[in-house]
Amino acid sequence: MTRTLRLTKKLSGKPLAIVAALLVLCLFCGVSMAGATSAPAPASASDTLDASDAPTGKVEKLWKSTGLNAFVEGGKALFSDKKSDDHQLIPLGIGQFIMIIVGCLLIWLAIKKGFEPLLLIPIGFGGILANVPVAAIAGPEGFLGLIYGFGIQTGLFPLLIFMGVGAMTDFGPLIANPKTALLGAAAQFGIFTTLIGALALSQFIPGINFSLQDAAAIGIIGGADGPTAIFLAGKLAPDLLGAIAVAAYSYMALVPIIQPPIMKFFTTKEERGIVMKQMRHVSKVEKIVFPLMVLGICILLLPDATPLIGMLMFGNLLKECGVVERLSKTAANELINIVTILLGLAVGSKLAAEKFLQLETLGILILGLVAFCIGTAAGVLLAKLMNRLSTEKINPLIGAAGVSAVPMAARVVNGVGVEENPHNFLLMHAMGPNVAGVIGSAVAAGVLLALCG
Amino acid sequence: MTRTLRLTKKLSGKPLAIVAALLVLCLFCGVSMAGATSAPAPASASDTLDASDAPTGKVEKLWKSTGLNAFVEGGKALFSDKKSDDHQLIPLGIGQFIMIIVGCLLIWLAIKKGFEPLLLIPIGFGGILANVPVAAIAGPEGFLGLIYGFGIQTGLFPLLIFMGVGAMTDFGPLIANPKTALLGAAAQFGIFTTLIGALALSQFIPGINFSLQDAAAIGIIGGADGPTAIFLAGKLAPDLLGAIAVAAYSYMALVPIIQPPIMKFFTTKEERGIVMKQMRHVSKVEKIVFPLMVLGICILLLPDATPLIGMLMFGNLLKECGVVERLSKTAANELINIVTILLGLAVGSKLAAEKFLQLETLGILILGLVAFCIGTAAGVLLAKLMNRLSTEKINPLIGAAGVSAVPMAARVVNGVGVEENPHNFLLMHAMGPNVAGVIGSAVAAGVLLALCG
Amino acid sequence: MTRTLRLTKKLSGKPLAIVAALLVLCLFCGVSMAGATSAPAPASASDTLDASDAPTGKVEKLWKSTGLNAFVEGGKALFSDKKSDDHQLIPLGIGQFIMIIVGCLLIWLAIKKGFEPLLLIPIGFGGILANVPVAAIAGPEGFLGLIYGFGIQTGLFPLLIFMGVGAMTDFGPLIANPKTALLGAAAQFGIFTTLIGALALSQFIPGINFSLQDAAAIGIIGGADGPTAIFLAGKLAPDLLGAIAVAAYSYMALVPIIQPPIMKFFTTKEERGIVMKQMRHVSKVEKIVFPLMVLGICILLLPDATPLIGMLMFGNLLKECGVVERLSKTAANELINIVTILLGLAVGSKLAAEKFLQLETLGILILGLVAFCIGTAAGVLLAKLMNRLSTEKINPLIGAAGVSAVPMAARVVNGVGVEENPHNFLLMHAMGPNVAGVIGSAVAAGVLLALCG
Amino acid sequence: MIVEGLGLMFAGMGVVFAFLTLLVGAMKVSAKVLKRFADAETTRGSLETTKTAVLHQVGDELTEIAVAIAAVKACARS
Amino acid sequence: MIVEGLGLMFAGMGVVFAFLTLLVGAMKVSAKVLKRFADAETTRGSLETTKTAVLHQVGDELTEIAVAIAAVKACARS
Amino acid sequence: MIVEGLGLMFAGMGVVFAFLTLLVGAMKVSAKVLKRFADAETTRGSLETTKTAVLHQVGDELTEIAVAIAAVKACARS
Ligand code: NA
Ligand code: NA
Ligand code: NA
Repeated sequence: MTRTLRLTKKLSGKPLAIVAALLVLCLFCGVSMAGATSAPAPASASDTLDASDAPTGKVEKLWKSTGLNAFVEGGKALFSDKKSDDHQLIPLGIGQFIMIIVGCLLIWLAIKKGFEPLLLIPIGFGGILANVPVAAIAGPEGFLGLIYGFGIQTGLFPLLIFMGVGAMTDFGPLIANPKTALLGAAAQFGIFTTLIGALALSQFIPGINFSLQDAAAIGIIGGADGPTAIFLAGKLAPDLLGAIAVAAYSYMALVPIIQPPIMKFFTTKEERGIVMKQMRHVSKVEKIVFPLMVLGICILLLPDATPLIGMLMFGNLLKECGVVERLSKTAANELINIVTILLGLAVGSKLAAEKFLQLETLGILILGLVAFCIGTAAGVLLAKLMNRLSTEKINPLIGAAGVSAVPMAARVVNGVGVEENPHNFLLMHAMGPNVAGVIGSAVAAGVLLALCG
Repeated sequence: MTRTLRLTKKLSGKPLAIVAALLVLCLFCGVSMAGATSAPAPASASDTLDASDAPTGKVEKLWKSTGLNAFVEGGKALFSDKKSDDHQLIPLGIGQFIMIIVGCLLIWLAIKKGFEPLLLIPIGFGGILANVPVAAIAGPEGFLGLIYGFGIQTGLFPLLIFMGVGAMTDFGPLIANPKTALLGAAAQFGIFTTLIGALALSQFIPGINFSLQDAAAIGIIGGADGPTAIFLAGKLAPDLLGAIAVAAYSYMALVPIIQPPIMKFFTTKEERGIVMKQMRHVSKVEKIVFPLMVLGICILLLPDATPLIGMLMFGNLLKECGVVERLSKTAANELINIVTILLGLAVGSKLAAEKFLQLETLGILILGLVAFCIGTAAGVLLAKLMNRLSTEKINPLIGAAGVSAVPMAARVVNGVGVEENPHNFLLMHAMGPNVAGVIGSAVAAGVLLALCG
Repeated sequence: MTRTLRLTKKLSGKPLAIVAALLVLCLFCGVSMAGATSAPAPASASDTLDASDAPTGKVEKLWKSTGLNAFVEGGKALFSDKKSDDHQLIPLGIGQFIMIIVGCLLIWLAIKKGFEPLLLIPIGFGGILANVPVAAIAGPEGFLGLIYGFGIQTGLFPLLIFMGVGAMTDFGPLIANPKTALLGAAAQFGIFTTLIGALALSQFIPGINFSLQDAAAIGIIGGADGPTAIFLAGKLAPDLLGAIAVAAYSYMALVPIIQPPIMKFFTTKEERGIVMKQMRHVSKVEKIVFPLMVLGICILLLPDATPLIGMLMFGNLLKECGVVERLSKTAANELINIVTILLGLAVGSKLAAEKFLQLETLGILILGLVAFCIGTAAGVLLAKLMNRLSTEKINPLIGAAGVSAVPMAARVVNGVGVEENPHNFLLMHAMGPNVAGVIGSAVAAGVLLALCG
Repeated sequence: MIVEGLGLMFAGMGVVFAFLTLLVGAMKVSAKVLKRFADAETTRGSLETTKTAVLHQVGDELTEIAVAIAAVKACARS
Repeated sequence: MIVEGLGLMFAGMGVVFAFLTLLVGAMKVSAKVLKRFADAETTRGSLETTKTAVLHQVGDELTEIAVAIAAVKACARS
Repeated sequence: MIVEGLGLMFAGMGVVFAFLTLLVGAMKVSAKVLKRFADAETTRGSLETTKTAVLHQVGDELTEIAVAIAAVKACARS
């Protein structure tokens, strides 16, 4: 008591100090009170305040409910009991602290570096919330856990996002130049090589144990399509969902850095300079028939892909039919925004330390990068092959846009093309393989669901 | 192998052909691979790839997962086993194929003919998705099934739509001319005659077996109010929901074709030419009190109708009170749009072949048409009766607007009126019975819920 | 029959009378029909129409399903069986009638007096719906009950509202003048005195029995923050939720009446006239770092408050980061509007008579008022104390804004300040304690959750 | 079951007519009761009319702009 | 398990290529079938072009306003 | 139970003050640390001010239209 008074005098004139003193006083009184009441504590309160028997009851309970304590306990565990550490790389407290830093890093990348902020800010923030000690926000009773169960476990959120993407996508460039669809197919090669890579890692590196389902979910990162990756990972490998989503969106954001060197390595200067002829006009009725056609092929060939392809095409039909503008605008704006916020937070809930801080996450990150590179190369190489066999040349750079990552990949293609020839605008030509890549990765997801699901 | 090579050579210069060859090669290799690996298949994969024992394992599994196979199997069934056909008009594969065509037809009607596109496009698309073989999208685990369970089984979606309708409806014309409310009551006669018609069909035609609940749900088509029909059918006859919703919205779209002949048949040239005096101004406070008044009567007389009437009046109160514009705008725009998309898809999930391709559906379509006709006639006839007994004449055409179908029916009345006398604008006068019809059919739904539910 | 005919004749010329006659006729025929059919009633219908054995079957069933009957039965009960009345102040029928009046009163206050209409209109309407007899709309199967279970029991709706509030709040004035945060802390004193008051009432007044959880939930009314109050009450005292929410929003609306006398009582004329120097400019990066900083402190000190504080800060980060405008706009507009509608209705469902018409509600209302007054006084007094100890004077009026009630309390401060000195605009200075009060009450809610939850 | 349906029809139409007849009565009563509110509103309403008039004036101003441009053009030509 | 992965790869790439090759074919067929619709649309399209032209004219009118103001100013100065 | 409530009050107010006091400290520290960012921003901010100025100019132009119309009217009258 004396000490707090002296403190007050000494720092007089600074309100902050007074308040600090008040604070200490409050806590001190709280302790005394709790101690005083501990003896005649009524029965009805005993279950809610079970620690109030000890003199320092309430304060102790409060301290135990702080995050500081949780982190410190976690830190202590690091040095003391090594034997319970077998199935866990690092103790929980420290792990959660690291994951909070990771969440902040994602947010920083999103804001400062422009890494897919629409997704990475919610995912990063969700990751921080999921790693708050004590609160268990990402647990099955926590609100992030509830949103996850409602929206991602059921597959609903990725499907609604896909509907919105459909309502924003113009398939005109693809319809105008159908054969570019094949480039969107070739770029899915990255998915399957990564799948094999994951199985190989699993076989040769002791700490990594991916099942076939896990490998399939990891491979889909190479599809460069966020909702598809989240949908498939939610079905095949929920535990890896956080790492897969983060990898997918991070690499999608890194497309301008990852792709150009590969594109340049596989093409000659002449090839990069090829000028493509202007596209034909696509009629409204073709655009309306297109989504139904894709859906029809999907039903015939691969019903397991219909949820994804179907919702994409439903969104696109709403947009192109021209008679339900209020629905297509809502699907492409308010609805997709709401779902994006909730989806991002829910995905972030899978960044809980005990799931994320594993050697396997490192494997996923490396494999995802490889998938992107192979997909890019495959697209470019098929474009070169097609040029060999056809008289009507296409610029092989547009093959790189087949990895999806709409519209970033197409923009990168345009940028590399303009670098070579300032008057060669490839953007619209690259949109063809780009949107075909979205269909292609959804089809690949369907195959993986059908064969591994 | 040789064959694919020859094919490649022959079609050289056409990239499509090369790709086709690659494709065959891929599939062939896939078969070989799967065959090669079948013997040493690890245990962990055996459950996911159970068909991999046979040499053609993966390809066979893939083929079995295609929709083509499902349709073909269904087709085969048509000619082979007739005896399992007892409880099903046509085999599933063919039925699903037919229903996909029906879905496309609905979409075509919506886009090309303008049949209530806001609902029929989602319903049609949902119908296609629900009939995709293998995927079971409309099953209890499928996403359409989940949306159905969440939004329609609980009655939530129709109620939210009704709230939005309330927030878009102006009851002013009804308040200005109260007695037109009776026309909205008379037009509900169609509901109950149809109910009896359904029971009669059930009794006299062998293939049709409607319970009292089914008959009540079918009757509500005559209410010409989509959300009310979906709400009641979801409670009383979920299996018939698809057919009832499609019938309700189709006939609402057909109002301009169905109603005019009936209106003309029951009225003389003089009656159609009656000019109604201009409406009085309705004060803001009357408009605010109105929804509470309707709710009050509903509580006193028919609590079972309060969910429907209550939400309609809640939306209207939000609109009229003038102090919560942001809520009323959201209810009338974003919220109703989002719910319309989801409701449409979920209703479409009830267009699954095994439920829809029944003789009963045909009965529902015919009865729905009869209900519309009788409702129209009843409205017109009550208007004529009221003219007999009152000195202040009303144009009997506006009785036809009592079937709801807001605002289509009122527009049709206006059209027929203008045809007779180019200076006689009945639109606002017809809005009175029109919005009263919405209340009337919700009340009728409440009675049916109370007595048959 | 004769009587109705005579009636018809007498009132001929008035269509209303004819319709009334028709109506009586209809009902009479309905009775006769039901009587006639009662003997050969088919088995399949007997379960749905169990009352149809008696001659007056259908009409009796209909009468029993009216609200009029329910109210009357409730009224009868008032005078007859007093002994079943032990655990209930007034019989259900009358209670529901009273609660419907209360609901109308809330709507009237919202529309006419401008009492937080965005919340009180949905709450009032939900209250009316919850008290509709027979329909059980607020029951676990009713649609209000479902919305409640989905959104409030889980805490989801208040958290989403908090996110929207974060996306609308500018913490700039607080960052520019950090020490005003302490005023937002002081004002939470009302919460804890009210908590003690509730416990005292519980001990000394026989009809009132608040548990510690109940008392904590009541105390939070003093936080003057709607979503926080609903969140905490939903966790600690769901039965009191209705009364607590109504009290919180009512007193928030009454801030301009409650606060000024207290503010004037505790300050001198000179103090009220203190002019504060203009605020410094707050950089964008400070505003971005702020939400993460608050979240960090929350994690360290009080993880139990992270759902609330976390979502508030998530919304704010979306707003301030500047790269996800479409998400922040959706969070602050469409999403918060949709959730407000549903939250209001669901909160209203807790205005069911059997829960609300208790002596305890009166206690809650009185305690809430006391909480507001004490919070206001505490804020003003701490401001005066800070002036004693610091050379840089602050206007003690801004302490009153610490109770939250954003932005009403800050506006009231500005009004009282301008009254004293017409050139002294305190609005921006009062926003600092005002937004700090939001954080403060969320922290207090976290403490109560941690120690009583 | 058909006869039962007839019973439902009479009961149903009875309630529907009862409901809407009550509503007609309620609307007539409320119209009379609320008349003075309406009168009070009219006074305010006239203010709003003034506002609308102002808006119309703004619309007119756009026309005026067109007129002005035409005039200036005419000037320029002359 | 890796060999199994190779099987998945061939099957998967096969289906992806099959799907998109079919789509290419379907698009080519539909382009031919729907050509007359497209022609019909073009006629309507020209109408829309007219509309756009009208819009441009409106844009021009705004320019005209600026011109008018400049002229008036010039007048006022002179 | 009331005494228990007092305990809750002291603990609660303690945490609330601790929280917001820590926040005050953190805000002060961050204000100092982030000052150079703020300075960098100011430079960019001046650019934005220019933009706003341009916007104001647009607003002025609307006023100018009104002026122009008045002038034309005056012309017409004279
Ligand atoms: Na892709
Ligand atoms: Na109707
Ligand atoms: Na507060």
